[in-house]
Amino acid sequence: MDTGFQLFPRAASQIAGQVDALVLFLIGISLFFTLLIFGAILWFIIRYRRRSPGERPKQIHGSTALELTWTIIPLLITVVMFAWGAAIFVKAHHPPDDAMEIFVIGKQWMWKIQHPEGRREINALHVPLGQPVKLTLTSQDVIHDFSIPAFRLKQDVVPGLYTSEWFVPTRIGEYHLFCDQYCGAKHAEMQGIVYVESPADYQHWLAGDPSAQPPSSAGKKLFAMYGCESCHGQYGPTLAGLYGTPVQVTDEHGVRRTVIADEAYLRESILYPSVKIVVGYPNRMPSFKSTLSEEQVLDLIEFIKSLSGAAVVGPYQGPSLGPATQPTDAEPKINNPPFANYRTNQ
Amino acid sequence: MASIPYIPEYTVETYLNERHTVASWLLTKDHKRIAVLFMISITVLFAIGGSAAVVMRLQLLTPHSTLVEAETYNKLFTLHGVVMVFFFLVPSIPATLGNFLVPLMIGARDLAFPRINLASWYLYIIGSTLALTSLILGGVDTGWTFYTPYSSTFSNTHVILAITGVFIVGFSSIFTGLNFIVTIHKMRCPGMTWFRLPLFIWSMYATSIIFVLATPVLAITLALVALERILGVGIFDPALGGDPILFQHLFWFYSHPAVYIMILPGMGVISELITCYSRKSPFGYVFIAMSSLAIAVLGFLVWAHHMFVAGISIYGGLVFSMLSFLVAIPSAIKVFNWTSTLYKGSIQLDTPMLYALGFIGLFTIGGLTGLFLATLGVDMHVHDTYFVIAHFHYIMVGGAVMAYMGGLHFWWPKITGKLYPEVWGRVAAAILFLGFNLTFFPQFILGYLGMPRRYYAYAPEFQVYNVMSSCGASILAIGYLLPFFYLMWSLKYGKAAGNNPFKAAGLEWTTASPPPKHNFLKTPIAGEPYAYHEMDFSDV
Amino acid sequence: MSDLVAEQFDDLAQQTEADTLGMWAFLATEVLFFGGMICGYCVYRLLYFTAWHRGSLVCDNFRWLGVGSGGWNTAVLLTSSLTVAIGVRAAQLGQNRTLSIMLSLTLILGIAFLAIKAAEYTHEYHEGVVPGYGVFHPDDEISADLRHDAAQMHMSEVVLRRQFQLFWVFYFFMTGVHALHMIVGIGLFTWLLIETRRGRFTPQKHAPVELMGLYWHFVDLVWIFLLPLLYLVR
Amino acid sequence: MMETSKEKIDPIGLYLLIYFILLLLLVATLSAARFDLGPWNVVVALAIGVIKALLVILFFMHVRHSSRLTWIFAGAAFLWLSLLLGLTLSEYFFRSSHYTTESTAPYTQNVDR
Repeated sequence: MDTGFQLFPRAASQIAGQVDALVLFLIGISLFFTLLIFGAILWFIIRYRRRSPGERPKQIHGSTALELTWTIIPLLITVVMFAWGAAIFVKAHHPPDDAMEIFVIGKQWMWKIQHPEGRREINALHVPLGQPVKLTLTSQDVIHDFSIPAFRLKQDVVPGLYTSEWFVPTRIGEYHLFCDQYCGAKHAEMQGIVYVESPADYQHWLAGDPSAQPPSSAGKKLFAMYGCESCHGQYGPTLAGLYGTPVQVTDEHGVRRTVIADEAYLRESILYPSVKIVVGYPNRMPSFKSTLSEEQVLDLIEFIKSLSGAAVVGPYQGPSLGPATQPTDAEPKINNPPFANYRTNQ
Repeated sequence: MASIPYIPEYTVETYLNERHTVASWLLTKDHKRIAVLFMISITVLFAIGGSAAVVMRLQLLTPHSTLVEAETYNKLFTLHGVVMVFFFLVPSIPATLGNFLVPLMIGARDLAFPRINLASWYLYIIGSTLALTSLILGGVDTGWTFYTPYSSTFSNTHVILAITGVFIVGFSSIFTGLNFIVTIHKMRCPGMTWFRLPLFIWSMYATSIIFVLATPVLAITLALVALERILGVGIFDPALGGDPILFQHLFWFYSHPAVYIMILPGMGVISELITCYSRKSPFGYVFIAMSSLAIAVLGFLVWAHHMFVAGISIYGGLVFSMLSFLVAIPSAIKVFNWTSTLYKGSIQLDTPMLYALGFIGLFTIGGLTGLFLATLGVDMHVHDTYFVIAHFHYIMVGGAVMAYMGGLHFWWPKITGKLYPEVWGRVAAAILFLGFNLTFFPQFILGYLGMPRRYYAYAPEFQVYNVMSSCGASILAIGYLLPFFYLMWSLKYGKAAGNNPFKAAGLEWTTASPPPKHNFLKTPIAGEPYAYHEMDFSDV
Repeated sequence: MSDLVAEQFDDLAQQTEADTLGMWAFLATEVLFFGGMICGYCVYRLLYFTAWHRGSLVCDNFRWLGVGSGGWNTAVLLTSSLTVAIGVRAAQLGQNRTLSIMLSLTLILGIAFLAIKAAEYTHEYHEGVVPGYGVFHPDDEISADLRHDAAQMHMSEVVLRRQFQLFWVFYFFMTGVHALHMIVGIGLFTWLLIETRRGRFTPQKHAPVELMGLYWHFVDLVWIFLLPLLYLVR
Repeated sequence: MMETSKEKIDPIGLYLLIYFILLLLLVATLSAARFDLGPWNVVVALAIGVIKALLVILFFMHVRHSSRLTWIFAGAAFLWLSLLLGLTLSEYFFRSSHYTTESTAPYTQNVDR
C-alpha cells in the first residue's frame, strides 16, 4: 500500500477507467463554471467598485434572452452528464453470464466471503486477474456496504435482500475493501483487502487450503455429526434421489398434497420439520433452527442434492435481489418457488 | 417610497425597551422578540454542534488516534448531525431573520398567528432539551439519518429520546411555515403586490411550503421507528418481515427537501445583500423568485438520489438521477442572476457583502459537486465517502451558515439598533472563508480516494488530507467565535444605527431601528421594490 | 380596535380568511402525516398481499347485524359530519340553541365511534392479533387459515405469520393515530359546547366553530380512506 | 367560509341530501367488497372513497364557495401525497423479480417474536 501523494485512487477494474473519464469531464465542467463565476465576481467588484458615496448606478432589470441561455445550456450539459452516468451504471449492473459467482455475507463488523469451490475467507477476497466476478451480497444483521474504491464500486448489503455487483479485475495488487454504510460501533474496523492475483496464483491459492472442500462433503460431515443418518437410514424418509422429485406430504391441518422436494422444501423441513410431514412417517424430526448456521444448512442441502446428483443453474438475477414481489392476484406459480432456481452449487 | 421622518430612536418606545420583565419575554407575542429568543437558543445549539465537530476533527488528525474510542466518536458525529441539521440549520434563518423580517418587509404589524409563533419557540426548546438529555444520558450512535434496522433493533443507545426530541422540533418548524404562508398571503400592506415582494419573502414562502408539506412525513417515520423499537415489531426490521429501504424512502422524502429548507432562506438573504451593496435592483427579479418556488417543488421529486446504491431498482436510479439534474437548474439560474446583478453596480465590500460573495463562490462549488453525486456512474464510487461530506458542507456551511452570518450582520442594526465594528466584521469574514476552504476542499480528494464517512480511524494514506482538514477546522472555529464577541460587544459599545445605516431598499429600513412594538407608526404604502434609482444617497 | 379583531389584522374579513387558510395549511400537514403511514401500508400491501388479504378478512369479521364494524364506524362519522355541518350553519345564523344541540349530537357520535373502536380492539385482543412483545398468538382458527395461505403461496408459514403481524402493526397504528385525532376532536368540541352555552359565538365572531368543523370533517375524511384500505382488502 | 354574509349559507336540505348520498356510497363500498373483481376491487373501493371525500370537502367543508386559494391549499396537500405514493410505489413496482431472503433468510436465528 504506497502512501504517496495520491489524487486519484488506482484504477483496477474494467469500469474504473470509464468512471475516471466521466469524473474528469465533470471536473472540467465544474472548473469552467467556477472560474466563470469567480472571475466575473472579481472583475465586477474591481471594475464597478463604489467610487463616490453618492454614486447611483443605472438600473438593469434583466434580459430574458440571457435567462434562457443560462437555463438551456446547463440543461443540455446535465442531460449529457445523466446519459453518460446512466450508461456506466446500467453496464455495472448487468454482469456477463460467465461471471464467477462469489457469495458475500456481511455480518456486524466482518465480511464472510465464500468462493464457488467452497473456499471461505474472512475480510479478504482473492480474485483472479481478468476473470469477471459477480458478488452476491446479503447481510445477517444491519445494512453494510461492500465498497472497493480501486474498482470504483460499492453496493449496499441489505439484510433480507440479495444485492449484487460485478467487476473484472484489471490490475494485480492489493486493494482496500471498506464497509461504507454505518453499521455500528466497529463500522470503521469492518475493512478487508482484495487480492487480485494472476489466474495461476489464484488456482494455487484455491488449492492451497486443504480444509476447503466442496459444501456437499461438508454437508456429509454435518449429516453424520448431527445423527441425521440414524433416522434417515431406515425409519425416516430416504434422502437418496429425493431432490427434485415429488413427495407425498400431509401438512398440519391434515391436507394431503404432493410437493416437489426443492431447496425451499428441504430447507423448511430442516428448520421447521412439523410443517410438512411425509406420508407414512411419524412427526418426530427435531427442528435444527437454533443449532445449524446458515452455511451449514446450505451445505446439508448440497449434500442431499449430491445424493441425487442434480445441480440446478439459476438465471441472471438482475441488479438487486430484493424482497419477493408477491404474485398479487395471479394464480401462485407452483413450479417457481423462490429458492429453487437460484444457483446454489456452493 | 413614503419615507418616514427620521426619529431619534431613544424617545420612541421600541420592542426592546417597552417592557423588561421576564414574563414579557417568555410570554411575548411580538414576532421580533420571538426572533431574538430563537437567535439565542440557536446560537447555544450551534455551539454544542460545533464543539462536537472540533473533537471529531481532532480525533481524525491521526489514522488510529485514541482521543475517543469508536462508540464515543459515533455518538459525536450523531450529535453533530442531529444538532446541526434539526436544531440549527433548519430553523436558523427562517426562525430568526424570517420571524423578525417577514412582517417588517411586507408592512404588517405582526405574523398571522402570534400565539402559534410563541408555541413554535417552546416546541423548539422542549425538542432541544430532549435531544440534549439523550446526549447527557449517554448519547445516540445511529447517525442523524437513524437508518434501520440499526436504529430500531441493534443500537442500544437512547434512540427513542432523541427521536422524540426531533419529532417535537419538527412541529416547531411546521408552525413557523404555517405562520409565514398565511402572513405572506393575507397580511401584505397596500401596494405590496406579489411581484413587489422582496426576494427574501419569496424564499421564505418557498421554504414554508417545504416546512408544511415535508416535515409531517419525518414525524410519522420517526414515530414508526420508535414504535418498532418499543414493541419489537418488524416495520423496518427485515428479520421480522419489514423492509429497511422503505424507511430510507420515507426518511429522505423529508430530508432532501429539508436541505432545500436550509439553503433557500440563505438564497433569499443573498438576494437582499447583493442588491443593497451594489445599489442595483436584482437582475431578473421574476426569474429569481420563480426559481425559489421551482426549487421548493422539484425538491420533492429527487429524494432517492441518496439511495442509488441502497438496493433500489435500476428504474428508480435512472428516474431519480434525471430529476435530480432538473433541480440543479434553478440554483444555477440564481447564481447567474446574482453575478449579473453586480454588473455595472456601485459595489461596496462591507462585511455582509463579503459573506454574500463568499456564499456565491462556495455555493457554486457545492452545487457543481452535487452534479457529481447525481451522476449515477460517479455516485457508485463516491456515495457515503468524504466526497459527500465535502459536498453538503460546501452547501450548508459555505452556503447556509455564510448567508446566516451575512444576514445577521446586515440586519443587526435593525434588530439591536447598534452598529457592529466594520473592520472586525471583514476580518472574521475573511478568516471564515479561508478556514472553510482549508477544512473542506481536501475532503473532496479524500472522498474520491475512497475514505468512507463516519470512520473514527482510517487508512494511513489518507492522513495528509485529514491533517489539512483539521487545521482548517481550527481556523473555522475562530472564524465563528470572532463575530460572537464583537456582536456582543456592539450591544453595549456599538454606535447607534439610524433607520437605514446601509442605505438599503425595503420597508424594514423605513421604520426605526430597533422598530417599535407594532413595527410601523402608520401602515406603509409599498412602492416599487429595490428602488435604488429613487433613493438619495446624499447624507451617507 | 374592538376585541373582535386581533391587533395584527386590519379587519374581520382578513382575520377570517387568515384563520381559514391557517387551518387548511394545518390540514395539509395532517394529510402528509397520515400519508406517510398510508405510503408504508401501500408498499407492504404490494409486497405482502396474501398477508394483507388475510388480515383484512380477520379485521372485517367483527360484525353486528351483518355489517362490519368498519361500516358502522363510517356511518357514525358521516352522521357526525352532518351534525357538524348543520352546527356550523347554525353558528353563522346565530341560532345558538341549534348549535348547542348539534354540538352535543356530534359529541355523542364521536364517543359512539370510540366505543365501537374499543369493542373492536378488545375483540381483536381476544383473537390474539395485537402485535407487540409476546402478545401475538392468533388463535387456532386464524393460524389454520394462515397455514393454508402459506401452503397455497408455497412460502414458509413462519414468514407469512410475520407479514400478517405487520398488517396488524399498521392496522393498530393507523386506527390508533386516527382515534387519537378523534379524542382531540372530542376535547375541542366539548370546549366549543361550553363556549356556546356561554353565548360567546355571534354571527360575526364564530371562527372557532368553523375551524373545529374543518378539523372534524378532515378526521372523517381520513376514516373514509381507512375503511377501504384496512377493512376491504380483497 | 368567506364572509359571513347571508347568501353563502347553504340550505339544510342540501346537507341532508349530501349526507344521504354519502350513506348510499358507503353501502356501495361495502357491497362492492363482496364481489371478487381481482385487481379491480382496489380501484372501485378507492374511487368511491375519492367521491365521498370530494363530497365532504366541497359541501361540508364549504370549499365550494371558498376562495381559489383554499382550493390550491387543499389540492396541493393531495398532490404531494400522490407524489410520495406514486414515486415510492413505482420504484418498488419496477424492481426486477428478486427473491426475498426471508423465506430463506440466511439467519442463524429465525426470530419468531
